[in-house]
Amino acid sequence: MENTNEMQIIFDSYSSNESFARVAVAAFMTSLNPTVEEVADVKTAVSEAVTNAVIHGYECRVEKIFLRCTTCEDTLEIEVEDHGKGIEDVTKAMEPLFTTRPELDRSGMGFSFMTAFMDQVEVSSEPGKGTIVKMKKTIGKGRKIWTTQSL
Amino acid sequence: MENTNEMQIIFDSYSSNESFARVAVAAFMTSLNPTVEEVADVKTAVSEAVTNAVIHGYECRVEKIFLRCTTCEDTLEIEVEDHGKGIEDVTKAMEPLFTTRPELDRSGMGFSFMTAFMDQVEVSSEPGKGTIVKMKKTIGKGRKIWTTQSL
Amino acid sequence: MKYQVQENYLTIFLPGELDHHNAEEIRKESDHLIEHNHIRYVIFDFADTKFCDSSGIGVIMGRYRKIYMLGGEVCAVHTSERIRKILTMSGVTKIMQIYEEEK
Amino acid sequence: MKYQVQENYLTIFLPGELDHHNAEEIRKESDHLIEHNHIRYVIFDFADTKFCDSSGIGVIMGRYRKIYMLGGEVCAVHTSERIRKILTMSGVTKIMQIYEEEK
Ligand SMILES: Nc1ncnc2c1ncn2[C@@H]1O[C@H](COP(=O)(O)OP(=O)(O)O)[C@@H](O)[C@H]1O
Ligand SMILES: Nc1ncnc2c1ncn2[C@@H]1O[C@H](COP(=O)(O)OP(=O)(O)O)[C@@H](O)[C@H]1O
Repeated sequence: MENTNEMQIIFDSYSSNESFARVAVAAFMTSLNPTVEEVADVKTAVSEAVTNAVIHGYECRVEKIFLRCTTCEDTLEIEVEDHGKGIEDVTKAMEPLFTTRPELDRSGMGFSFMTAFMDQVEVSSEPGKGTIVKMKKTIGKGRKIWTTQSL
Repeated sequence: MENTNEMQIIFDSYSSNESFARVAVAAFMTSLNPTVEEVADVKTAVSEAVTNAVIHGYECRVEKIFLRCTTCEDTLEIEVEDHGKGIEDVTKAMEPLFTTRPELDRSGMGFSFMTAFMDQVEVSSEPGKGTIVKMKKTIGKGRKIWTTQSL
Repeated sequence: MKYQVQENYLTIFLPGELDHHNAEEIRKESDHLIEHNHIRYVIFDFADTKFCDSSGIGVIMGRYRKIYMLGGEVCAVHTSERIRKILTMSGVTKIMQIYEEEK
Repeated sequence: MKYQVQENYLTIFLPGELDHHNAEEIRKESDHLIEHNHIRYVIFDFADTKFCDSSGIGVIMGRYRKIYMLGGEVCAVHTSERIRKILTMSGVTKIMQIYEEEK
């Protein structure tokens, strides 16, 4: 069996591509045999990161979003990158309910959802340069514990 | 509304990524409002081209496959590229039932299916360099004729 | 999108995928309906909704703020387990009642 | 993959996606079953199959060649309209009977 599997997608920052991005990642991770719940978690996290690139990174201009995915053993790694506005204060940005665009009805819960649904989230950003969100999740953890206990 | 929308995917030539590739293209084309039949046609064509890159281009070694998609107005353009073995005689390769790998139970119908399910298929290949398959399909043709007739 | 206005109640039948792309449309259309129909109560119907992210939470919070100023209320119906998880995590359950059917 | 052997009949319950990836597995497993069970008739059951490309056609043609040499036959059941279209386009309907249920 293969150990690592990689893909990267470069796509236009149209809001209609948000669903494309999360479906693509969901399709890519099927070889890890995820549960329905795990797929839903990953789709939500991808949707948050890509939506942020569209709204905050590029402020709805059409530019390129870079999505990289790797599976290695039972771990899925996802990177979402934009070359947009960047974030001044990442710690503040990651606080629940913090948003710079309340007038667009943003809830400020994007980073909180990423953190809740993935095992690990790392954000690197430089104002004027862009943002990279790295996320990791181990797939099938629940199943393994169950197997061990049932022995 | 946006006029053109572009994406490109680079992925490992594992056979498990064949389904990833066709689901990704299907998700990308949803903004064209395709019928179930049109989505099935495109998925089949993408599957053929990607499978050929895996089996014939890279002879099952793990290398990179390049998939580019553009939608412009109601037309979907797809390019599948590998940097593998290449094809000596493209005209012969495109004949129905022609295959160089009968021992792998290849049917020789891959190019025939691409041609049947897409409006246009163009193959450029150089032995030792690789192969590019370009395919086009206008989405919603049936619907438009129907609308016109019903007026 | 599908909406229903009955007296001062607005029901928003949310789409299958409640993300930023669809949220924009719901925002505009529902605010128009709220303003022109003396709406006081907004019901979010999740019956068809399979996917919801924080943009969906934004839609609810935005409508809540509007309706609250008018002295009204918002609520959610037909929520799946997944949707309830998302609503609870985001804290909107503190400002919005979730009605579950009896089985 | 699921298979059923009854006397000299082998039924192959094809997967949801009959592409090259799954075809490889079916090829190996079914040939093993054919050789060890004196199989003369192979039934391809498409009940669950939503997707099929030319790799699926290759699986059918390969089993046909094997079974034909042994004096047997292959056939297909539970085919959707889409699957029948693909089988017809590829020409395998010339060597294989498709059984449709009466409605
Ligand atoms: N890709 C990005 N580029 C620039 N700024 C970002 C990006 N992602 C997030 N931000 C900033 O972080 C804030 C918080 O993000 P998030 O938690 O997703 O909430 P929301 O998207 O609802 O505002 C945003 O309001 C924005 O200011
Ligand atoms: N990407 C490719 N690289 C090298 N050779 C190819 C490629 N695609 C097709 N071919 C050649 O063209 C032939 C016909 O292809 P096709 O019609 O898809 O049938 P099949 O895949 O069943 O052999 C193949 O057998 C192979 O020799």
